Amino acid sequence: MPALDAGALRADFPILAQSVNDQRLVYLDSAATSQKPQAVIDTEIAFLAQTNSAVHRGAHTLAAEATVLFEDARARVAAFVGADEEQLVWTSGATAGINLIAYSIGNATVGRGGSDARRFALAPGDEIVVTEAEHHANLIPWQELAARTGAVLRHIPVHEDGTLALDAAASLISARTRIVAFPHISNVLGIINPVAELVILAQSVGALTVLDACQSAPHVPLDLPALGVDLAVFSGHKMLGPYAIGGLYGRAEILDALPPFMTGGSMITTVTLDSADYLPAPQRFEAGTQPVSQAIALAAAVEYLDAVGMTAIHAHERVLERRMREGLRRIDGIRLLGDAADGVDRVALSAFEVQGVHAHDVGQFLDARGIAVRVGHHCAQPLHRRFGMTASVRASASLYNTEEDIDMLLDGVSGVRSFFGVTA
Amino acid sequence: MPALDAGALRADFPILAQSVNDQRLVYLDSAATSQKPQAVIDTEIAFLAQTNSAVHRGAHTLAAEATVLFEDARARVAAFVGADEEQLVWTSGATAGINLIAYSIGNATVGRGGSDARRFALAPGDEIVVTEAEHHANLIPWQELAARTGAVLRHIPVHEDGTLALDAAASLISARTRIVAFPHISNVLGIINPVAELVILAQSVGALTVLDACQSAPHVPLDLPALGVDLAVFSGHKMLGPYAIGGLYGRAEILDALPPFMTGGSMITTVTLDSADYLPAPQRFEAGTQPVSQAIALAAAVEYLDAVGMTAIHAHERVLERRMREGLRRIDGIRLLGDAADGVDRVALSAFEVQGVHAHDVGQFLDARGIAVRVGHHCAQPLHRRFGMTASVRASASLYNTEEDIDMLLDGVSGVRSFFGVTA
Amino acid sequence: MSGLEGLYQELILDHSKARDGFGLEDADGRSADSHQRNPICGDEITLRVRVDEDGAVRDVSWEGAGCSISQASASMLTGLVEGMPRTEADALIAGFREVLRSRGKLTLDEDMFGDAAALSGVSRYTARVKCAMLAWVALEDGLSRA
Amino acid sequence: MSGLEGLYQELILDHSKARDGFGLEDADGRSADSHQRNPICGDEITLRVRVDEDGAVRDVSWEGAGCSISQASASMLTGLVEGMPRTEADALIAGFREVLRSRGKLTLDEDMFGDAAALSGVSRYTARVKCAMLAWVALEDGLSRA
Ligand SMILES: Cc1ncc(COP(=O)(O)O)c(C=O)c1O
Ligand SMILES: Cc1ncc(COP(=O)(O)O)c(C=O)c1O
Repeated sequence: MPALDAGALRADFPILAQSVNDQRLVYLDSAATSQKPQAVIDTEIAFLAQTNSAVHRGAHTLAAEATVLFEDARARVAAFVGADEEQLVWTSGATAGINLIAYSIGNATVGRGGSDARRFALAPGDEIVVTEAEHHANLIPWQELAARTGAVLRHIPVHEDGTLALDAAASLISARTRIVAFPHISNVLGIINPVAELVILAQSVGALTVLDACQSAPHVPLDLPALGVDLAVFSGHKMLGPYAIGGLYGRAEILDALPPFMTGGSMITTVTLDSADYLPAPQRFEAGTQPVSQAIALAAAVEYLDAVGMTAIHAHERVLERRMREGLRRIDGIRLLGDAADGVDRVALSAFEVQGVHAHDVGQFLDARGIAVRVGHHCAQPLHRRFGMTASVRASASLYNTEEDIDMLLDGVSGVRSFFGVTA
Repeated sequence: MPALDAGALRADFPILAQSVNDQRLVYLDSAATSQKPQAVIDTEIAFLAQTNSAVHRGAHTLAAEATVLFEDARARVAAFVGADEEQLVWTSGATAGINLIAYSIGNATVGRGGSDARRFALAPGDEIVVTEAEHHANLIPWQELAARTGAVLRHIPVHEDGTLALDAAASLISARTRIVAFPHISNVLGIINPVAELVILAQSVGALTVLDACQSAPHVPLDLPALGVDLAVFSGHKMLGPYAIGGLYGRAEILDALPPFMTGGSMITTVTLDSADYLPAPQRFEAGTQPVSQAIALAAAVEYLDAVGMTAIHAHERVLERRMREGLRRIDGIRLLGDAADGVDRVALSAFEVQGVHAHDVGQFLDARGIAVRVGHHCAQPLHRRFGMTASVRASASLYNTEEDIDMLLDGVSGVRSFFGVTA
Repeated sequence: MSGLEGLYQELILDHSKARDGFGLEDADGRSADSHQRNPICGDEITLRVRVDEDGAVRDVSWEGAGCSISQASASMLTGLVEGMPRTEADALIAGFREVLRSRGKLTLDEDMFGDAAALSGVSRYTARVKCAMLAWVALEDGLSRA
Repeated sequence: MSGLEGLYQELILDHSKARDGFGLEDADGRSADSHQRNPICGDEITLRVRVDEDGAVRDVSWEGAGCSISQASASMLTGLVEGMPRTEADALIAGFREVLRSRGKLTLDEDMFGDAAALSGVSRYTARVKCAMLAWVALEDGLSRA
């Protein structure tokens, strides 16, 4: 038995009391965006109704209080991923975080930044390595960076069972490799990738490592410094927090050397009409008014996650994962994407197709029963192509899902083919 | 008498009921960030507690409802600035909007985008014209773009009275000028700049116009297509809306031709491991999960502004403006920045110095009386330098400020010099 | 589950399997192709149409994969516009779009839309409107180029 | 307004006008300069310090503009560290920083900090801590390079 009582936690999430199509809402789309506990909503409202004011810019009482709350939130969220506050840059989300890194490296390549930025400059023929399992957010920014700099993009293949081809990675990552970017957990496969192995490969050739921690932050205990990556990104809205906020973690030495990305107010020391001097990290990367109320609410979200306990959450989701996967395997005509052996550690997320029925139709059928899943390519077209599909159905659970939710999903999926008149 | 009863409106803003240092809060820092009416807060909560779900990505009921609310919000906010929904790109704020434009032009310069993006490419020696009155957000991104492309940055000077030197602009803007970027209203001077004249000058040489509408959107009726600018930006948090959301307006022809800035999910049609095809605007510029609840709440904010009426708001703020300025002129040892003649149209914002007392000390003194003003360079160092200062005190009012608020400010400022022992 | 059965009427499920017009006809000088894609699910359609000398729409044929709504919609469209004057087809497409975007407020007239009138229910499912529109957008685009 | 008078004690207002140490002394081989800036208000200070052969801090002098807190703090610091062993000055700066960052929880000991103890109140004004620290950061930086 897991130490977590998901049935009790549900009461903290107002939306889960909704009924959808006259059915109890079974929300299995947390990999797209998570639901928010009342504590997170209340924290943001309290800020807006009592303290709201511009941070880092005013001497008046509200401004000073807001600044303290905002910086405390940074320390809190940094601690959640095992980091120090100076190692956490606020972004508007994971996509913005990866773009920040890619543009900053692009800027270093055209000579921006100080002398310590030179080490990031790319030369034509330099290689950037990603995986075949990327979310578009960790793929297209690197394609664009490659196109701007003449670097070459390469990719680590995915085995039929969804695990990364580490042997191929070992030969792909070479002296020409400058950047290795990969997901901690793919949003389609749900498998926890071997970060340590990839970091060792990258470090052995002096390449920069970039971890997409979007799908791990809400589900597994995270210690980014211990993982040894140089940079990592995550999104608030996937981890019980608000939209429009995310974090970029970086080793201090890396953040301090990277040139700015967006420029504007609050990231400078001296500005003349012709040029500007920049503050150190993290402020250097935080141009303009920051997502203040969202940062403070995200701190409340990680507070909530920590109170439940990330170890308990992972254990609970493992139970759900096994129930979901074993159940799906038993249903006729189901093909799971990346159905790795049971020993492989994963989160409670399964993408699958129902043979003979389009994913959209499956989703619609489940929706009529109050079950919310996601259908489509989940921003991972290359991965779907690798499995010979254009779209799949994805069910993804979180701490607030119960075994009953999984059973309702399985029951629903069992009825799909007969409704659409597909015979086995 | 203005048609607007600010005393009554105050009740809609929960924070204004706060007391600060045992005094009633007199919030005169709206140019930094505005306060939010309960209706805006409630709209965002209702979405999070009832509909929250990923937009543009799911077929389930909540996702569909969320998508409708999100796209309706786009149409609503676009209408507020006189535009169509396809002309409005969501950004995380004005700073992000200007960076988007500058990076997109930088991308066009290195050959990214379609053949119609070529027209934006900059060549060494091409000129970008800004004003001496820029907020750093509308200055540094252009400095960086110039540094990356070899373009040259020039600036339109500001007269001692705060008005732009239009005669100088006419000779500065030449056949070499490719971009003219300027504020509708400077956040230090409060003067409404002559947009029409600058647009004519820019159009006569075929230059792109970029308007920083941050300080006009909450205070004056805005019709961006009628103003004739090519692109414009504004920030939600300055116009009664949430943090982390803003708008980029663009003429359709311009938006469709500009290359993407950030890349990732939801802005593509087909993605392979090596390259991606992009959606048309506005989606092309909206990579990753969008600020969904914030967009919906921003629509509620412009709904609120429109219900009060932008014409009534401007009329009310004109009354406050005159009272503030005339009152400040009467106090010994006050020097106003950009004290233009009374005929010049402006918003209720004054920046000033109290001779012999540092701005920080003035702000602290006022704060003890519950009066929140901003002190510092207000992200406009070059403008302060032009007036021979490093910092000033800025009082900025909004629709919820009363004449009594202004009188309390004036009373407070009158007492500063004697408290700090400065003799006239 | 009346909602679901309202959306997936027998007629729709039947058309989604029958797929009238499936398989591209040979191209000639009077035919035009249109390729359309639904960026959300990656579904695509290639539709070919000829316009006669007298301005009549002829020989709509198509290929592609997609959900039952998109397949049924393409199938229903095929027979409906055969022989119709091009201007009338354009008006039909505009009318179809208006109803589908009405969020359940309008319904498709059976006399005018034939089997396709069964797609009325889709308009209440905003996320599925793109599926139903895919073939119609392809026809509109094809006609503009034929 | 007891809060305000707690912050702006007579001693602070006096020092902000007297400005002990204002005006840079001539530089020599044993002196080092530090230039510091408060990015929020643009205030700056240039501080010069010499370290004797025996390791004693000598002749702190400074120039710059700023609010009364920053000017008073620089003025108070000047006399306080004159002749102090460098290591002791470093410890003093660390102690000052700790109190100022304590958000009103700690106070500066008068025996140790002399007139500068009047700056204790600043620690409750988080936005002003940088003002009070400016000269001390400059001294710390100068000592590390002298
Ligand atoms: C005139 C002007 N432009 C740009 C900005 C930047 O806006 P934001 O910080 O919301 O990105 C501001 C506000 O700080 C402003 O007043
Ligand atoms: C693995 C992964 N990476 C990146 C992203 C992008 O995150 P966001 O859309 O919040 O920027 C997502 C979510 O959509 C994801 O699942």
